[in-house]
Amino acid sequence: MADIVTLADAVRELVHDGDTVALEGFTHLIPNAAGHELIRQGLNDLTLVRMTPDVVYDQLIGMGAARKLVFSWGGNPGVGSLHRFRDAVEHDWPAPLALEEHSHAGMAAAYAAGAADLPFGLLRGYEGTDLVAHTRVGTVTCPFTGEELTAVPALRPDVGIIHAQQADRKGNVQLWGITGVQKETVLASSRSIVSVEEIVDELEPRPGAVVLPAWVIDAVAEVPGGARPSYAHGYYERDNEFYAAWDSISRDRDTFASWMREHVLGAVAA
Amino acid sequence: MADIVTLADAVRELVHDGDTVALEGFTHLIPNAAGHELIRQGLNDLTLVRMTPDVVYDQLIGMGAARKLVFSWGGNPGVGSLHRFRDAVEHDWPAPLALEEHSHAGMAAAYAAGAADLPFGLLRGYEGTDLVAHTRVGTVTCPFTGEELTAVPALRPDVGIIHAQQADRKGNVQLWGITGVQKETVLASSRSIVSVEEIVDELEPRPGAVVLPAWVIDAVAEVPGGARPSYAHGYYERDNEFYAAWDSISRDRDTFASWMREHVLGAVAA
Amino acid sequence: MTFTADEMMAVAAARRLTNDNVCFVGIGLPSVAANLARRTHAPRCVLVYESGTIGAKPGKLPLSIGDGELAETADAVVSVPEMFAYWLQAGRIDVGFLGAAQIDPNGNLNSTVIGDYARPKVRLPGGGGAPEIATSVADVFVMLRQTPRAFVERLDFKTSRGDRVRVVVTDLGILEPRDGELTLVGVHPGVAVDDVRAATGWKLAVADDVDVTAPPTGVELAALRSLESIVRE
Amino acid sequence: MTFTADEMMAVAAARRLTNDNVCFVGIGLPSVAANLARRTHAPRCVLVYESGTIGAKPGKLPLSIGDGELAETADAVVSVPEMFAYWLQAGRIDVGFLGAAQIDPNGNLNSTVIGDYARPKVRLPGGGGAPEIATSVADVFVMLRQTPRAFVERLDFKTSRGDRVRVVVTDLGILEPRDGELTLVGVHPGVAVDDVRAATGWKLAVADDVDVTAPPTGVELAALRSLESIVRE
Repeated sequence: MADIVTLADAVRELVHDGDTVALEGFTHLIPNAAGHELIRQGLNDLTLVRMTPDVVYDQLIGMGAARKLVFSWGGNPGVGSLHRFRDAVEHDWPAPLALEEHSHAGMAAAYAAGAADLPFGLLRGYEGTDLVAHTRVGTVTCPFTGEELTAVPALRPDVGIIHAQQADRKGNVQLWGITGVQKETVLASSRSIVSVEEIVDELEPRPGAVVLPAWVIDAVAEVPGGARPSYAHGYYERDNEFYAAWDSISRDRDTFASWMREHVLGAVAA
Repeated sequence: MADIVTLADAVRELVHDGDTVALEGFTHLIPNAAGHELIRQGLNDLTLVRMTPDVVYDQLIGMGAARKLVFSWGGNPGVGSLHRFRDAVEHDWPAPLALEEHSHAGMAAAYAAGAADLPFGLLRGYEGTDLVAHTRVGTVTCPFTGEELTAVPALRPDVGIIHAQQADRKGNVQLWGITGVQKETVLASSRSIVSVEEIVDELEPRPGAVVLPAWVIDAVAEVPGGARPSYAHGYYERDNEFYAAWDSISRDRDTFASWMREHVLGAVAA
Repeated sequence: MTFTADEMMAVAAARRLTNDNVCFVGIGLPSVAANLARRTHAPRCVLVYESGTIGAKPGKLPLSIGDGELAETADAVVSVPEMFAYWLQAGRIDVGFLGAAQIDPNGNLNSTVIGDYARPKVRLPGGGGAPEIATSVADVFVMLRQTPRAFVERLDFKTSRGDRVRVVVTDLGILEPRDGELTLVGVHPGVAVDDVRAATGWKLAVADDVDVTAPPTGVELAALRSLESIVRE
Repeated sequence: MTFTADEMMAVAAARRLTNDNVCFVGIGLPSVAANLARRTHAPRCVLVYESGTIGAKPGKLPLSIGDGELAETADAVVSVPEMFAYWLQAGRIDVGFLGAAQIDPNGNLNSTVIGDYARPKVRLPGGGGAPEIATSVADVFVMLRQTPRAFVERLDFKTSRGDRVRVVVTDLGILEPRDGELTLVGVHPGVAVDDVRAATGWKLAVADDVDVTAPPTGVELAALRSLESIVRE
């Protein structure tokens, strides 16, 4: 049953050095505030998981929190490269970053397998690509048709972290708009944290909403603006200027470090 | 792209003797009118597929339309047995009925596999039951953990038939309430027919709705009341008295036959 | 206050549920028991119906597992494939209620056929969700009326496995597995151990200390009757 | 009316789409081309974005594949696992646009690394949806600017397969596979075949009859510029 706590307490309680942590969001509802809290609490040696690692993962990687990244597309959407991610992969700065690279289809199937407590996800994929030689995939044979299919190991993060628009006072969570792979992230993870824009008396049913009952969530934290600079459908728009600005902030190690000191390390925990 | 036609034309055009046909619905939105149209058009030798065959399947079976039934629970919910189904299995009346029997979990995985164009669905299931010896299941081994899992052959009906609350004039379909396995039924089938309570100018987004775009549907037919005696959330309630009455109507072959003549064969096509 | 054997059965089963349970419910006796628990000592018990409704809080007793009110009052409604994969298979549901036509001494259940599978004497509805409920929940609670034809040494067909059956609540008493064999541990008021033996098709093991079930309280009976009086017609 | 090479490229790609297409769209040039097609000759072309939006009709050019307006204007929004399983893998999408950092003569693409995988010179964002788009849609349309560094004899990394690549639209011309090898079939106005040869890192095959692309019409250019002028800042 979800406890309603501060984000700082949720992270302190549920995330540990060395954990495999997935902070998911597909452009929308990216749990940026939670990522910053991981950085402020100095967590390290993390295996970070995300289909589309963007700015907040660039920050985690640039601050040396990550040992490994499991991902399928790592870039600054609509802008270009993630410079801290590149620096880690290309120059081991600030630390080497191991990669487990998949396709979107593979990651999505792996999360779904994790949510269903299956050991692998099944798809037609990866075939004829160089990814096969550099990642964890296998094959299974259909017992009916003899067709060989691709198997991806299920994703079972230690901690799944998402941001949603609302929770009620019992900790039931509702998100709507583009809901991506967030349900699967929570259900596939051993522990879960959901930051929300607001806690309301009652969740009003919404078209296209995903509702996660309180009893599959460990902690809910009210963090208004917790997805910024990404957006929260119905609350605020994406800060596209920040994403563009990140390109120059992150290009230089020192500029990056001083930006992080000022805007993340020095900030008050939510 | 969905054509908007009469139900009679849709069935005439898209369903043929010998086809594998799934009319799905989980208590809610059962396509009873479409089932009656299959009977009126004298279709036979059908393989009928449904997780929860109920009264309309009892009618199809009792009228001799089916050669085979693929199913997981065949009863009159809240009432008891399906007497025409029993008579077919126990006494070959009016014709022998081959069975391919699954569990709900297996059927659901098989529909999902069909919708995803995979040759089999993956689950932990059937294990240690006598079902294994009497149905089509196989095993696959996880290439990562060595665990042996159950494979069920994908369901790929020739025709999928569902009932929904609304379509718009382009043939986009929306259903809400308990939506069961209806999306998978349409997506897993080679051809599809959707009967709807009404055709509206614009689909208003609804909480919990499933929307199927027109381009995955072959035919949409406006059939108000097309789910009766089951219910259509927001339109009419389940006719529980009819389900109870079906028990005595269907118990006797002659009573059944005369009821069908009067209420189905003699009825005007929608 | 007088009560029927079926009422005692529903009350005894309801008592097994707690506020911490997430419970997979079928229609019939299990639905009565689970809804009774919610209206008495376990208001926070979460009811999950296989139609896809999670956290349903029906005001009336549903007649089918797909009643509209289950969707209207649920915390979330999911598709049937999602229900079986993400919720049941993933082990998120702790208690599953099952009924059956036959049960054997190991708690294995038959809801498929009486007689031979290919040419049965009685074709029953079939397993539905039972095969995977029986292996996915932590605790299986079985409810069925006790007769020698239902409690059989050897099933005509094994629809679901008995390993996770923790209790069998009947109209006569309560059985629990002891070293894998269902053993009489309780009788309902007014029922003798020999009555239960006579209603069992195998040589019934009986615990040393057979409890007598506490009769339904006034509160329980009132809640049960108000629930049943508003079953939809 | 004058126009840029990028404008010609967007227009030439847009012309390949028809009202009957269901098109998987990424951000950048493909999104420009697909939205341009919808605003000119193919208003009923269905746009699918991998974020889960089916039938999106954005009024502005989205800056990311997950822009809120895509969800607001879509016929349906589905989860990302459903998008890849039920929609892409199931073959419901006929056209997929892909970009890349490198392409080889067989239409294989690299969007993963320049240099060695373990210690790359340039770590690119990676494949994202590309590996399965390339094998699940009927027709892959590639858009990328033509330079000798992009058009290479041998990829540093094969991110996606080229078998279903039907056309490569560049800022200089149009290539199509002939017997499996990308062959120049068209040049944009003002571009010489030798210009394209010089911008290609392999010995470019040239069709016997190289078309000259019709320049953008006034309608096309106006639609394109109005689309781009309302890109969100």
